[in-house]
Amino acid sequence: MKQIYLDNNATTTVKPEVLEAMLPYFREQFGNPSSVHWAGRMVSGAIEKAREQVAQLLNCSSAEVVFVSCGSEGDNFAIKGTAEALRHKGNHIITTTVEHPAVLETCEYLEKNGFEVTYLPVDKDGMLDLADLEAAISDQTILISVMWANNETGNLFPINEIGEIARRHKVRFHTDAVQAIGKVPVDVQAAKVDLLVLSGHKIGAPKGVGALYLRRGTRMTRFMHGGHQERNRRAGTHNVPGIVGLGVACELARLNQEKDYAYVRRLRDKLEQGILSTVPDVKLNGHPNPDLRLPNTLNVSFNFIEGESLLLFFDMKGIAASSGSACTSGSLEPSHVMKAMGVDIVLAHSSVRFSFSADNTEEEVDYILAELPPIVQRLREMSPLYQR
Amino acid sequence: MKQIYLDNNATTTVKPEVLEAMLPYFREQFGNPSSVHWAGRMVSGAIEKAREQVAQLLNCSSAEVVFVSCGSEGDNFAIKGTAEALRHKGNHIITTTVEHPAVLETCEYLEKNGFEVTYLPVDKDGMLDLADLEAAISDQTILISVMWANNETGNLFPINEIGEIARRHKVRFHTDAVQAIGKVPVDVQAAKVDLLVLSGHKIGAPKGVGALYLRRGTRMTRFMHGGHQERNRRAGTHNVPGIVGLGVACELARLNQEKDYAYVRRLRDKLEQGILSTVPDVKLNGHPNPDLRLPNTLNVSFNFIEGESLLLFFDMKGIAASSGSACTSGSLEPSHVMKAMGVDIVLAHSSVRFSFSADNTEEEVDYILAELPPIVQRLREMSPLYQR
Amino acid sequence: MYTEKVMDHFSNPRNVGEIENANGVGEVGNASCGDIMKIFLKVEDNIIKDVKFKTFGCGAAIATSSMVTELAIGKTLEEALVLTNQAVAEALDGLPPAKMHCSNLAADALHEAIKDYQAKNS
Ligand SMILES: Cc1ncc(COP(=O)(O)O)c(C=O)c1O
Ligand SMILES: Cc1ncc(COP(=O)(O)O)c(C=O)c1O
Ligand code: FES
Ligand code: FES
Repeated sequence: MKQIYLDNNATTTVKPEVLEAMLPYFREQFGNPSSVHWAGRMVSGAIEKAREQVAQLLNCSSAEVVFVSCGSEGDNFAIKGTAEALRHKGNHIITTTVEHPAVLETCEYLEKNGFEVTYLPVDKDGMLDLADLEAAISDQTILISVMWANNETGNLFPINEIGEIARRHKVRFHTDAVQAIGKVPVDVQAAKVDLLVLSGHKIGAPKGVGALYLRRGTRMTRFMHGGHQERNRRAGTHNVPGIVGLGVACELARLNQEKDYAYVRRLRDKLEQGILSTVPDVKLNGHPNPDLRLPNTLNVSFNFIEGESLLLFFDMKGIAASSGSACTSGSLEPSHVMKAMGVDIVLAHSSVRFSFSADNTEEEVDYILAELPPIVQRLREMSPLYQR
Repeated sequence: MKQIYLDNNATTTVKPEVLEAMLPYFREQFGNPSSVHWAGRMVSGAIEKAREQVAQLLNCSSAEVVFVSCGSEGDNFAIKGTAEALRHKGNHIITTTVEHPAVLETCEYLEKNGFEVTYLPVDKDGMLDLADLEAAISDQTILISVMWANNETGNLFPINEIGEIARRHKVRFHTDAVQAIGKVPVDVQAAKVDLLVLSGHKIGAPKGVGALYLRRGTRMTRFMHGGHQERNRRAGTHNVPGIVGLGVACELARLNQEKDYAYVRRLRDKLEQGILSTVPDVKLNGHPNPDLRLPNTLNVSFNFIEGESLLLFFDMKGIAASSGSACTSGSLEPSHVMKAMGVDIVLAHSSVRFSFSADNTEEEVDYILAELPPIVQRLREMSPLYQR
Repeated sequence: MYTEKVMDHFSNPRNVGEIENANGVGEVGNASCGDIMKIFLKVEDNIIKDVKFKTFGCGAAIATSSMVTELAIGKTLEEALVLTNQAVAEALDGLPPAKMHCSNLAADALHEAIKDYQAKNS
């Protein structure tokens, strides 16, 4: 059976070069980098090399990179660590309604603990109004947290402009760049961000590792208390193979992202145009200008059909995609992102996300374009909402 | 050059069976277990199998096992999650002066946030007085946190008795069992613990994964906010290969721990007796009764010599051990465990820990017993504290 | 973590020991911070003819002690008094940052020994 993986925003396969670089660190070079003996010394250099590789991708200094266990930890650390460290200055945080749960639920938790959070709305294309953002800033505002790219729609937020505004108002700026890394250029200096989070498993590194960029001089309360690892910023024995893998994946991203951008963009555009031109009653979710979305992401609603059933039919054809349907996640509400964009409830339930990597091929797109219309047609014929 | 690794309490090499079980989950079965398609389904079963393997080792139900990223995260989660969930009931926590920093620094953090913490002292052998413990319980006490085994001395705490006391007073009981797992039997039912933490890299699984046992019905505030993974108890994409590896390592521990106990105990006892009988001016740290220590751990002070310089000389002979010296960790204070036991300051600085695994051999012990006395002698001759 | 020079001086320390009838002795540090350094001097005609040390401490402490003895031998007291801890660390191609404050005391021990000599001979 064909296996066509178009869910690279959920997770990616580990790149062969990444796995190869990691392998020696499980059994041969297994030491704890905090140890002074040969077993420790063997690996402490590897950690610092990986730190340098991450720093180069982000255009920062390696001392500003803190390794964490995943994107979610990075977001928890960035937001809770700022909230506690700056509580004496204010209790107001600004974020958006379309953040990942790692940001949203962290903010909701802080709301229960005396913080006030402004959740900026987005328009029907999923975009922010920067005047809204600037108007929301008060003398109590200690943090702006806006994602670099949205995981569901691929929308790119105007991070450089937000960085400008934050800097002008002397407010700390955090961005969840988990989806942007490796897909579009990310430069923490140009963007004027103070905190940035990335996650390994979205860029061909393994699951279980991520990094937080922490601008020099940014005061934070620790999130993970304990040992003195990571210059006292994050406790816990280093995940050496994971960190080595993350370093290599960042280096590969730096070398290949321009080429990959063009490649996945071509595939995505072909699928996008193919679906929009051959399947009736579909709606593109996200910004209509493809330049304002990640090059690899396409989110469309197939009206009258519930997303999970579409995914299951796709799956029978070997096509792996994901949906904003409530039913796939076990929650009752459909995607909060679709809701924030004001997408009609039926359309929200019927949204499907295709997310490419450089491993996908044009033949796969052709295959999907051939298989998709009859599936959609078949499910629509089952739907009480559909009238031919 | 010989390489003799006697620092298994710091970290262990990944077991061959563990690495083999993990390998397919990096590139072939790379899916996100939260996904509904083939790539997700392939791996969700693997997570549940690993959960069952952990549960069997601990004698609990698999629904009570939450995967986390390391021992430190487990301790942070257990303690902060309890503190927040039970704050309405009280603000008092009881722990010991000899816990790992993941517990101690978390408690110190809570002290800055309105909690009161009793740090129980230990005697010169590093043991607790259970009458002290019981006397410390007040109607404000919400948590007792006592480690199962101490990482520096190997001392085993009377967990079953503490569980009794906690249960009798209806106080929640957490134990950091990071050092006990795989070395001595651990049964959460017999011990009546409510929360227990373990870490993969101490038992032949990789770094970057651990587990928290959470007794059914134990109300906790989340530590990692975000997605709905782990039944809403811990956000973040699952570290699938790490979790698979942890499962296999727990299964191996269950099958082998009795045999391994006897084996490493014999090696450790031989080294212990050899050092105590051939090197003058040494002091055993920890309980003199070897039954009350982990079978793999030996901690001795070589009077008049600073620990780091001993380790460096050992290292030149290929022997990897660790020390309680301040200077190895970059902090200014020597081991808080030695301090808590009232060990004289010079002896605290001169303590060295040897920790075995089942990969060590009797020849290695013979080699150390031959190499060690001249090194000690040479360093003593450099020491201004030593008088022949 | 340590440079080759540090490891060389640590594993083959120069001038270890005591001088029988030293005419200057200096000691710095204390056990609570993990470092004790003792320097013994033989001074003739204002020149350091011989130096020996004894040290309780980490790799850096032993290496800096050894290095300071090498640097001091043959120097006049005035020259030796301007020798700094920083210069000792530099002669070893540097020390890890965590060790700079804690273990880098060898020049202080030398200065103490010189002051001891000067006090006895004035
Ligand atoms: C007793 C104890 N608790 C907790 C930890 C922390 O575990 P980890 O390094 O996996 O965070 C360790 C090991 O360093 C330990 O020995
Ligand atoms: C935008 C965004 N932020 C954060 C995360 C969380 O990352 P992780 O799964 O590594 O915790 C994800 C992915 O799930 C994401 O897409
Ligand atoms: S349609 Fe079945 S769970 Fe929502
Ligand atoms: S003796 Fe403590 S750092 Fe050198």
